Amino acid sequence: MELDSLYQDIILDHYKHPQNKKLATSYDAQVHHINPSCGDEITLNLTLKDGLVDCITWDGVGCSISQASVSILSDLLKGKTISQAQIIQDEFLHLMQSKGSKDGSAELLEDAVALAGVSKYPARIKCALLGWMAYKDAVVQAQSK
Amino acid sequence: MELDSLYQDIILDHYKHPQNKKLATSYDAQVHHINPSCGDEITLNLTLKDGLVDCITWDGVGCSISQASVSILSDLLKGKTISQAQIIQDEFLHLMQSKGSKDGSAELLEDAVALAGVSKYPARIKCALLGWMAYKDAVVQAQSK
Amino acid sequence: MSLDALTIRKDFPIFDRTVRDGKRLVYLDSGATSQKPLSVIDAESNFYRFHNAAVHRGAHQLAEEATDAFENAREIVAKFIGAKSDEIVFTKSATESLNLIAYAIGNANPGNRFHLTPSDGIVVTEMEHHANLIPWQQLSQRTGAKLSWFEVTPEGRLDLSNMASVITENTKVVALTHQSNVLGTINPLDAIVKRAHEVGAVVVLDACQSVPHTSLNVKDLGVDFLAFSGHKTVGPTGVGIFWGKSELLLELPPFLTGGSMIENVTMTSATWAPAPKKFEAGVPNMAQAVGLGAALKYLSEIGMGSISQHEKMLTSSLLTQLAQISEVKVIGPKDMVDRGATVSFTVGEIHPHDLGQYLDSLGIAVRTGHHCAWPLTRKLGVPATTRASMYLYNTQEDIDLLVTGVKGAMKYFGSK
Amino acid sequence: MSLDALTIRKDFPIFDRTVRDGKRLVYLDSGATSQKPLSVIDAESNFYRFHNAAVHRGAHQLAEEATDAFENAREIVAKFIGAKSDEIVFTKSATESLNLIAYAIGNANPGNRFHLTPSDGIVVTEMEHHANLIPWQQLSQRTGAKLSWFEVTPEGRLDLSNMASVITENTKVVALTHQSNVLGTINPLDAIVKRAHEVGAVVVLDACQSVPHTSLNVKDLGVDFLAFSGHKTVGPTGVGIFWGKSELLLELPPFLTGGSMIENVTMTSATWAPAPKKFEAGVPNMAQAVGLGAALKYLSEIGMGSISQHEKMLTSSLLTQLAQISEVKVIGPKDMVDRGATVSFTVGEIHPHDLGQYLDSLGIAVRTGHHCAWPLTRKLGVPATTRASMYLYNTQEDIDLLVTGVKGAMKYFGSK
Ligand SMILES: Cc1ncc(COP(=O)(O)O)c(C=O)c1O
Ligand SMILES: Cc1ncc(COP(=O)(O)O)c(C=O)c1O
Repeated sequence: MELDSLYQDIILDHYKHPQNKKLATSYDAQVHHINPSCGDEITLNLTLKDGLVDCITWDGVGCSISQASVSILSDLLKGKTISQAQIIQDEFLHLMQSKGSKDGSAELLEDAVALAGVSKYPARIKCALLGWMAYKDAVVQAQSK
Repeated sequence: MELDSLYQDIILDHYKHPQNKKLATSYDAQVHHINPSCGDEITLNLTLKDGLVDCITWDGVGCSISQASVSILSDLLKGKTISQAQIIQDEFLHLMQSKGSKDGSAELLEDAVALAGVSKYPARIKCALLGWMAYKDAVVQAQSK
Repeated sequence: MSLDALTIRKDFPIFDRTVRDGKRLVYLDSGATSQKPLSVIDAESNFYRFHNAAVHRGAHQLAEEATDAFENAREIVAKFIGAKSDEIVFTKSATESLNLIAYAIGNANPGNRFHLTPSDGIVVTEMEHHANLIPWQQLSQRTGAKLSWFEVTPEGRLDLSNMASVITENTKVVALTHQSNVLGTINPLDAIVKRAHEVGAVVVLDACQSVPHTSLNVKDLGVDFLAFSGHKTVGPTGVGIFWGKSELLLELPPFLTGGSMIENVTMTSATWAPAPKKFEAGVPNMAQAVGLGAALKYLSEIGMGSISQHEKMLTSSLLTQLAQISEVKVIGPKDMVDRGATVSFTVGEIHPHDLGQYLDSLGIAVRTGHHCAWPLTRKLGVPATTRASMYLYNTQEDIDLLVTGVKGAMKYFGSK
Repeated sequence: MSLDALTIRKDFPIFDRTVRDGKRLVYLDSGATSQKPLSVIDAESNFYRFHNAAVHRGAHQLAEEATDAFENAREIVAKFIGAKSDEIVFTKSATESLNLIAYAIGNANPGNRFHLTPSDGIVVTEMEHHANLIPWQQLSQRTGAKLSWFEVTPEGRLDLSNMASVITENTKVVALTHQSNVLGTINPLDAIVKRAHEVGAVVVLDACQSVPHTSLNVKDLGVDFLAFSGHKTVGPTGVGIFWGKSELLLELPPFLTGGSMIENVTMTSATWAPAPKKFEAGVPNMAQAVGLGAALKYLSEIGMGSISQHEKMLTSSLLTQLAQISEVKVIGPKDMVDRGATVSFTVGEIHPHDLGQYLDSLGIAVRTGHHCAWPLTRKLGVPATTRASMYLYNTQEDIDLLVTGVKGAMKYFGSK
């Protein structure tokens, strides 16, 4: 079923068992992002340490894609250097814009390649990107502190 | 030529030799009407006396239809009682709205029947009515003095 | 009186296509926009093919014909809602119509009956579409007039228990929706109109979700202004209607300014033509107005009564079937009293987006999200819902397929 | 490079019909509105037939396709005028676009760079269409900002001799037309843009009469905002374009408010989506936007260079022939320097309305009157003129027939 390319097991797994979904009480930056076309919301707390992503925690409501995507992100980027994280972000963005023509680098994206199918559903790309945009904002804020 | 039904000789005659086209210095009411879609303008001075239309004078710029129509009106209504004038007005309005289906009462309208052809040209009806609307306004103003 | 949706579908070319690899299109998103019958598509095309010219502006034959077609459409619209022709203003959408009213009121100078000050009040409801909420928020901010609102009960009805304290002596405008685009609730107007008029306020009705579905007459409704969109009423996109009572249009200042709406213009000042021209600046959306005329003619020929009745039948079936699925929660009226053919619901823990995507894979088009009525969905504790909205071309089979689809989704997301 | 108008006419279905008892349609009123090629009519129809759904709102296939078609049209428009996609806003008309800018500026609060006070100034010109004059008069009245203007010389050119005293240190907005819809005059922008930017003012260009006729790039023009209408550029009615520089759209407040233009909404407040959505409230004129995309594609394929050149040839011929009739007075530039394919004139004592009617009886469509630029025609001492405006589908024969018609009218009204 075509739909299975969108709803891969990994995604539904993250959706049902979200990682790091509990806002840390201390953080360098807290951002709140909304997807205005559907109402999905994410709050993301970020802590940096010595040029590394030390901790990403979040809370939110939304569809499986938006929630799984931020869950995956919170696992994936933790412990990476900020510039490594940037490279991963760029790769993810490219994947989302690929209209189903790319698989994405499994080396870079790990679990996030499971989101490749989203790129075939234009209306859902924003869902997948919600957490990533929040993270992007948070880094800028945390760094400018 | 179809166009001749619009531009009858009487109309072009009145256009070239307008009647009462010189504003009287005293009047009961003065009105200024504009056709905003083309810029035609008419100023009309009206004097009533003992329930009669005593004097209609006017000045203006505009197409042959608008100018001839007010010229004919100024001749036609002079000396009529206000209520006779009202009947003539109504007949003229009906004629204009007839889409070419009526000839108009020659007894009532006299020279103004020459304007019958206008009713076939919807964009020109307003031209023909400009002076008549001005007169209508002027009567109301003059009577309420 | 009864309507054969299968025959009606033949009038709508879009149903000749399939979606998602050959699936029949089950279109249950008419609340967002309706599909168009061939007669509407042709009316728009034929305007361009045969009569295209700027209305009211030329003395040539095409301009005469275009003007005729345009003004004829105005008469059709007037007749459709029981109004006078020169009370009908063509806008681009209901959104523009509602903004028009709010901005025009904001343009009123002291002395004009519409002039607002900080001691005045504007009343809306908690179930408004953003298009009938934000323009009033903005007007409130511009003028200082206080914005207040009727709340919505957990059942999805307006709470009118505090009518007298919401609509006060200071209220100048009461703006509300005729039928909720989320819940399907049809609001009772009589008491609101009565109270509003008692205190000298005007009533603005957002009729986007009622005009397409029911026979309605502005005189009977008693409201002062009304707005609806062409594209939801089997008409073209890019056209909406603003209606107002003649005597109010006389005093209401214009909104958009420019060509054709003037009486006289100098470099420093301008005066206005009478309505409707006063509110129609520029070369209008002529082909779309003509298309809307064809749309309302199409609906009239089928009969608004038959359409309502058909929709009731479908809604009742959907509500009954959904009630049998324990995971499904209908948001809004669960019975058929004062409700239209719009049904919002949630299904267990399945997010509406995911449900909508699943249904889409079966060829079923619904809408998911807050439906541009975010304060309402938040108030009811459901940031997002799935909405099925029915129209004359929907069949019993469409409803059955939706219900089967919902059950399928429960399996799909539950088993994984 | 040269264009065969006879072949091009075959793309426009309206030329298959005749007017006034079998006469060939000689359409010289494209300045009011242009005719539409079949590809535009079909693009609009096909949107309804195959892809109709509310853009940006649904997760179903039709909504995806509709969004694609709509956003693709935005890209075509952007490319056509050398802009970025998200700088392109779909409106219903140039009139709406210009009102949008004026109202949005009026919505700016203190602190916003667009905020106007009575010590600020707005500059227009004497040759503006009402659509680019009255919105500024109104903004001036609402904010107290002073309205001033460049005058027009008897030759129909802008008098820029007093540039520094018209555009002053206090000027915040300079709004002018690229090409006069009455005179055909093309205004020199460089000096005006330079001076405006020197004093920190933004330049608003009414490009209604230039975009359809010439290749143009917003970056080269250097202006800040631009407006044009779809229906004058072989596109559908009911669609216009508002373009603004990204960094300015960021700060410009919204105009119409409602669905799809928001970021977050509560009962008392709302925040805005980024441009272009911020300026596109409600379900947009989707089919018309798609039609406009098809229109610009059609023009691009023919080549704007060829179109300009063809129009120059016709205009030059018309001016030459009219110069030979002593009773004819051309209003505006009599030579080919900086002028477009719009020629206004008077013929002896014959009133333009009568002339237009006579020409119409021959199948020739021109426009007569003040052309929605009443202050201009008054200034030039001609309350009304007859205007012929040419486009890609006009032929040398059209011009010759017009000239013959003018001579015929002189006989008709002279002899009578
Ligand atoms: C120069 C100019 N500006 C503005 C407009 C207004 O355009 P629209 O009526 O399409 O809104 C026109 C045409 O009518 C025009 O020629
Ligand atoms: C109740 C209601 N009001 C207003 C609107 C706005 O209509 P449009 O988007 O056509 O302007 C809609 C639909 O989107 C609606 O459902």
